[in-house]
Amino acid sequence: MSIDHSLFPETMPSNPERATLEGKNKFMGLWFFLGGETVLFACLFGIYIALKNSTAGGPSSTDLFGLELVFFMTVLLLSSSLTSVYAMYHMRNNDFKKMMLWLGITGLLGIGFLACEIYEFAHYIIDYDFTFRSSAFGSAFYALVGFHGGHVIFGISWLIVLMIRNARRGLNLYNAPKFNTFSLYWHFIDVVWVFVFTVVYLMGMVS
Amino acid sequence: MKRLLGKTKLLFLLSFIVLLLAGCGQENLTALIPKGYGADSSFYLIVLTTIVMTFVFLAVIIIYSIVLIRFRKKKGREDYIPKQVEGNKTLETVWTIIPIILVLIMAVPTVLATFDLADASDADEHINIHVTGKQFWWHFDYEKEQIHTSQDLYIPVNTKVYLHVKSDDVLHSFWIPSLHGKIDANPENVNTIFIEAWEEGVYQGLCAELCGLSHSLMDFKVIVVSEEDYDQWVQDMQSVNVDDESLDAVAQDGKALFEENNCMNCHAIGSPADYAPGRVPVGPDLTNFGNRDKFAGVLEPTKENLVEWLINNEELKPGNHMKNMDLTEDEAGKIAEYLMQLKHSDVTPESVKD
Amino acid sequence: MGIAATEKRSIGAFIWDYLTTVDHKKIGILYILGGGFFFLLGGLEAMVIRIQLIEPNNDFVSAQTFNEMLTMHGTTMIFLAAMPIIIGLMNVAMPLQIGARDVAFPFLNALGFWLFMFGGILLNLSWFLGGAPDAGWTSYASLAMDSPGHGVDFYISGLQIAGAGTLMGGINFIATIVNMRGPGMTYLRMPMFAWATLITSILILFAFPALTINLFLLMFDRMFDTAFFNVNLGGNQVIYQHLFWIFGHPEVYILILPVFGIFSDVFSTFSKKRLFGYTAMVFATMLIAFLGFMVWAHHMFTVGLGPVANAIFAVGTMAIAVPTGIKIFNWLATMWGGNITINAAMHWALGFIPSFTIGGMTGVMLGSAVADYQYHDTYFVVAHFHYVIIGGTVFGIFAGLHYWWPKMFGKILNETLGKITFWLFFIGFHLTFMIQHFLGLMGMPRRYWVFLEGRELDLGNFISTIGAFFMAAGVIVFLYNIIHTAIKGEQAGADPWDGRTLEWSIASPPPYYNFEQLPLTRGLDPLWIEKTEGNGKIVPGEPLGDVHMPNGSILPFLMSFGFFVAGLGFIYQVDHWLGYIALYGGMAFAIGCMIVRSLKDDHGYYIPKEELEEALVEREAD
Amino acid sequence: MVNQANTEEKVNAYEQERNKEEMKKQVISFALMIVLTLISFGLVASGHLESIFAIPILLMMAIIQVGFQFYYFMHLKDKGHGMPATLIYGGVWAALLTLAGLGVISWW
Ligand code: HEA
Ligand code: HEA
Ligand code: HEC
Ligand code: CUA
Ligand SMILES: [Cu+2]
Repeated sequence: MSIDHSLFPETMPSNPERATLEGKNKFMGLWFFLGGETVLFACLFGIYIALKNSTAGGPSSTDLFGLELVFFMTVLLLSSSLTSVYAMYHMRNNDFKKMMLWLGITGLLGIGFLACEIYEFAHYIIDYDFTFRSSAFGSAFYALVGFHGGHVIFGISWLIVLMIRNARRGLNLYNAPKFNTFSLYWHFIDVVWVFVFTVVYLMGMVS
Repeated sequence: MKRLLGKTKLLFLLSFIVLLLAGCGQENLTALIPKGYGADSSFYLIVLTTIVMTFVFLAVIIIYSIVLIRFRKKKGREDYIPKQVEGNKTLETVWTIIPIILVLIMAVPTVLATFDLADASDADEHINIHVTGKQFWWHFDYEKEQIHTSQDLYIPVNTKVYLHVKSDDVLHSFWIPSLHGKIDANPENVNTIFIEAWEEGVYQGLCAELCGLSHSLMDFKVIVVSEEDYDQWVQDMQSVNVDDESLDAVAQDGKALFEENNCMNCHAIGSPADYAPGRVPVGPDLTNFGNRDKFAGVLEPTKENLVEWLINNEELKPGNHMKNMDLTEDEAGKIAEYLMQLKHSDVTPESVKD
Repeated sequence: MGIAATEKRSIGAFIWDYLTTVDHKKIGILYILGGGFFFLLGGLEAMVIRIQLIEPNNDFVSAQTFNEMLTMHGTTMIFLAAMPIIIGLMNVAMPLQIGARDVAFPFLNALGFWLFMFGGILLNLSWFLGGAPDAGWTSYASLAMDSPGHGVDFYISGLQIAGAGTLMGGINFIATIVNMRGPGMTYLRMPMFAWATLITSILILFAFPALTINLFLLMFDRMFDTAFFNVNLGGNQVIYQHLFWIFGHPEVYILILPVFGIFSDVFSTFSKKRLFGYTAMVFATMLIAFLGFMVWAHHMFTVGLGPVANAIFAVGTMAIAVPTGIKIFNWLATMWGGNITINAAMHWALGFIPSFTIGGMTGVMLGSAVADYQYHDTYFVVAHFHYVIIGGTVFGIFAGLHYWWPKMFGKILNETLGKITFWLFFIGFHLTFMIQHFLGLMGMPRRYWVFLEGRELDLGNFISTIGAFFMAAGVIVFLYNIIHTAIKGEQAGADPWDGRTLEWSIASPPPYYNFEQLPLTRGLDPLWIEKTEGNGKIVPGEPLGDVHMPNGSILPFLMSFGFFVAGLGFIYQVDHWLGYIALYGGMAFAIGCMIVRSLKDDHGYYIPKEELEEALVEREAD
Repeated sequence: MVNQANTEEKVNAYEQERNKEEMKKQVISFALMIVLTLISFGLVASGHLESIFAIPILLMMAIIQVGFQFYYFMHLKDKGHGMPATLIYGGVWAALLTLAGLGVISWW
């Protein structure tokens, strides 16, 4: 067996991301990490639920939240999930260029999401004077949504490093697992967002 | 084998002797001689679980000893290869079922007692006292009687008394081992328990949650008096007249110094007119101070100690929040004299002890 | 690469080797060394505590120092001593036991170790930088926020870094066990210790995030004036307690389950019997882990959660006695009918049974909520957890060290000295902690800097302190034993204990690639099967071929150092702009290392088949 | 356990076809997810429902949507995902307990 993991259409395994032991390890490792992340976010959600009415006289969720921006952000992030699925689809078909294209779109959508989030935070801070020091509700809100945003930032940086590093190399058994782990991570960010918009924004508007 | 048994035996003997020597600890402090409803509930469960556990321990130790005696490597059969047993369904079922039963024996009374002690439905009909923990002392606010005290909690014997416990700064835990288990003093909510003492006396109270430097010095006293005495005491406390005191001359000077040095910024010497529900002063309420069993939690109420306290309290109780008042020894002596003469009731810890 | 091990190397090369190693056995040894160092430190702190409490109203140390001692004692022992040593033993033994050549993420494994080490060092630097944390190992929010100085900040940063390392270790072990078991090694043929590693790692994975979050919140509250626990702004410090124990209770099982695994292996090896009720043992372990997540509020019975919560958690807590009991009785049954060798390792294992049973019993007693109103936060609890932790975890660590020492270093620890250590420690242990049950009930709360005269607590505390000195003596004999063994110890063969599992089928210490050919497992206790049914040799499960190995790397060390500097900067950023430089500089450095790591392909290297063939021939010759 | 690259399976026409099939399913799941999102937002925007009814419905929508993410986008339904599923469900279990602890018990 050689160190060169280059893929040729004739020898392409059906699941390049899990064809090597190393790939399998990465794949498992990332899933396990996501199991831990589940608990991590559960803690933040728990804190948010416990503190969401502790506004200490400051603005409350009904005063702050609006639906339009959040809906737009949701569509951005959900679409980015789909585009990363496309990227993986092309990876399985060993079409490197298309994979990179779709990954690039994923990244752009992610950046768009992030921009909206920054705009949103700035809006709250400037127009409502609502910061993470305002009240326990403020702290919990920024902690939860901010932690998610931090994950988005990390995901985008990861994606950029991956794309730059592998821009000229084509797909091989060494980097296929890396792309795949990224895409799993990215989906997970989306999963968390589904609960963020449901629990924070939507439930915050009904009560 | 002999050695192992010998050593363990010795050990148990030793612990047992120690136990006898120490007895159950000091009366009115130890949880092992319960003198109130809550402590008794706990004690009942302590005894019950100990009995079950002794049974479990004996079972384990008997099997263990047999194993060690019978199956230790013996001379002449060093190379003996035992049968490789996989398991035994019956046995394994037995040692699953029996513990389940034992657990149930302990769980049911536990659940019952938990709900019993948490029942506060009749709080309105009884004495209600708001307890506040602060670094490093306790404040008591009698809701209906409209009186404040600090450090000494007077309650009538054989009567349910509801305590509503909270903290004014960090977490504390309110504990009177002989009367009732702990309840935390949380900064964000009020916890309610009831206590019922069955014997007159002075009971030791402690703080059980690490709360800073003088956590171990955050003691208080519960003075359980007869019902008549309690009524008397309440009346005395309600009718304290700050100005009408039979103070001697030194104490009069002390009183003046007390006022001059702005001690009242932090300490109330209560006339009932001052009563404010829920008010917690910066420092302990000094009404009836002359009758304190201890002051500052752990100090004997002697003049020397008081002077020492006024001049050098940081030494006596590290981290406490009384600032240094820059008093001379002479001034401190006079104030001490004054404080020691603040006896506003004839119902005192001393009178109960007799 | 891949040069014969006989080559003499300079000290510098030796140190460099350990700084850059990604070999799980060496990382294991580093973990044990690091953890051992912190164990001594934590023990020293315990001695200070006990000396302070030798008599009433003692003033051996000030209240501040006492609180620092007790906080650092608890924190050090749990996070920096017990857990790392256990993780070290896992690193040394588990991959060998499942017939793997390596762990799944060797790089991450090294990173985990260095993060732990730097986190521990950061935490302990607080002693020299203005005072250690003083709010207890639990660091409950209201008091921790009230604590002046930087002590608690060191606690937060240190644990955050060390905790990240532990989490990586956990993921690494799970992936290793899931993906890298050797040929024929099905899940239900794994030794109990490997099972314990798997389940413990899962506990780590699910428990540590709660600690991470909790520390973050506390950090934000202390440094940036957020309001999670600030009551005036609607915060709620009970949340801190919940999160701490959602982490903290699984944590205590993280401490005990691995040593249950060690004891299972030790009992069966030295009784010359198969582990009794293996399947039940596996499921009991799972059940303990599962229930372990549902009982955290038993540390909070007095918080005022209300009778419903207290009742549920009381019953849940007691239920854990059942699977634990299954394990105790299965161990007894394993020995029953066996041919028991009572050597040093076995002393610790035998000492464990009664000691841990007592600790478990008091645990169940604590689980009775209303009784716990009396026990809580007294020396009864201190007695309980030292009985389970020392009688369980520490005894288990000693048993494991004696058991695997020859595998790690090729020499058997001196048996006589081992037994002396055991008796000193065992007697001292019971002397110290048995009496504390009574002290607690007699009205001695825990975390008391002084106890007062005339409360009939004097004698008990005195005895307790004397006991602690016995334990210290035991530890010193053990240290002597290590040196003695290193100098004069007898050389151990590959299989000094007539072992049953795969690690005993290869040389002591094992070659860096573990197995020339991955071993074929034909059942539980594979080596034993080959001994009794085959020719005593493990059958290879793959043809001889080139073996892929990862390259060593200094990056884990550097990256951890970066985080260490960043942590330090973070603490001081509130005081001085230099703090920001350290914070951003350290971060940038660590992230730089990360980027280097991801940009520089590292495909590892191959050990050529011929070299392995030589080694095989050599081994045959012995 | 097979440790080496499994080079037997090739990307052949059949595989390509299967991947395409798979992709179609994923596009459908995406469409469904968008629909679910729309329903959720619409529910809140209309402002008709009482929160006692709205909240369970919203949560249901979220859970279904996350199911699509996990099972289709992240392939949890495929074989070889037993262990990931186990650990994710473990995480979910621990998460639920945490939520119960913080969300319910803190409201005494
Ligand atoms: C290795 C660590 C370890 C282990 C294994 C345990 C095991 C157990 N612990 Fe312990 N515990 C701690 C470490 C540990 N604990 C620590 C560190 C603290 C204090 C933290 C702090 O506040 O600082 C603590 C505190 C603690 C408390 C809180 C006390 C308080 O603060 O008020 C409680 C309450 O329920 C408790 C219960 C239990 C129970 C029920 C078990 C059970 O798992 C025990 C099960 C074992 C047995 C029961 C024995 C064997 C069984 C049989 C022989 C079968 C038959 C038995 C029966 C039928 C009963 N523990
Ligand atoms: C793994 C966990 C672990 C271990 C092994 C120990 C070991 C010991 N503990 Fe530990 N202890 C805890 C975990 C542990 N403890 C925790 C979590 C707390 C709670 C903290 C808190 O409340 O926040 C606690 C609290 C605690 C208290 C209560 C403090 C208080 O509430 O005020 C006491 C008091 O007796 C105590 C004593 C001891 C003793 C005597 C040992 C002995 O077994 C120690 C034996 C070891 C030695 C004696 C070391 C010998 C070394 C030398 C002599 C040095 C030689 C040096 C060189 C050669 C360099 N411990
Ligand atoms: C800054 C507020 C403050 C001022 C001013 C102050 N004290 Fe105090 N004092 C306290 C506090 C707080 C305590 C409780 C200390 C403890 O036990 O932790 C206390 C305790 C005491 C006690 C013991 C009380 C008891 O109930 O056991 C006495 C006596 C006392 N102070 C006297 C005085 C005198 C006399 C003065 C003025 C010369 C004074 N104090 C000024 C805050 C103050
Ligand atoms: Cu108040 Cu300890
Ligand atoms: Cu626990």
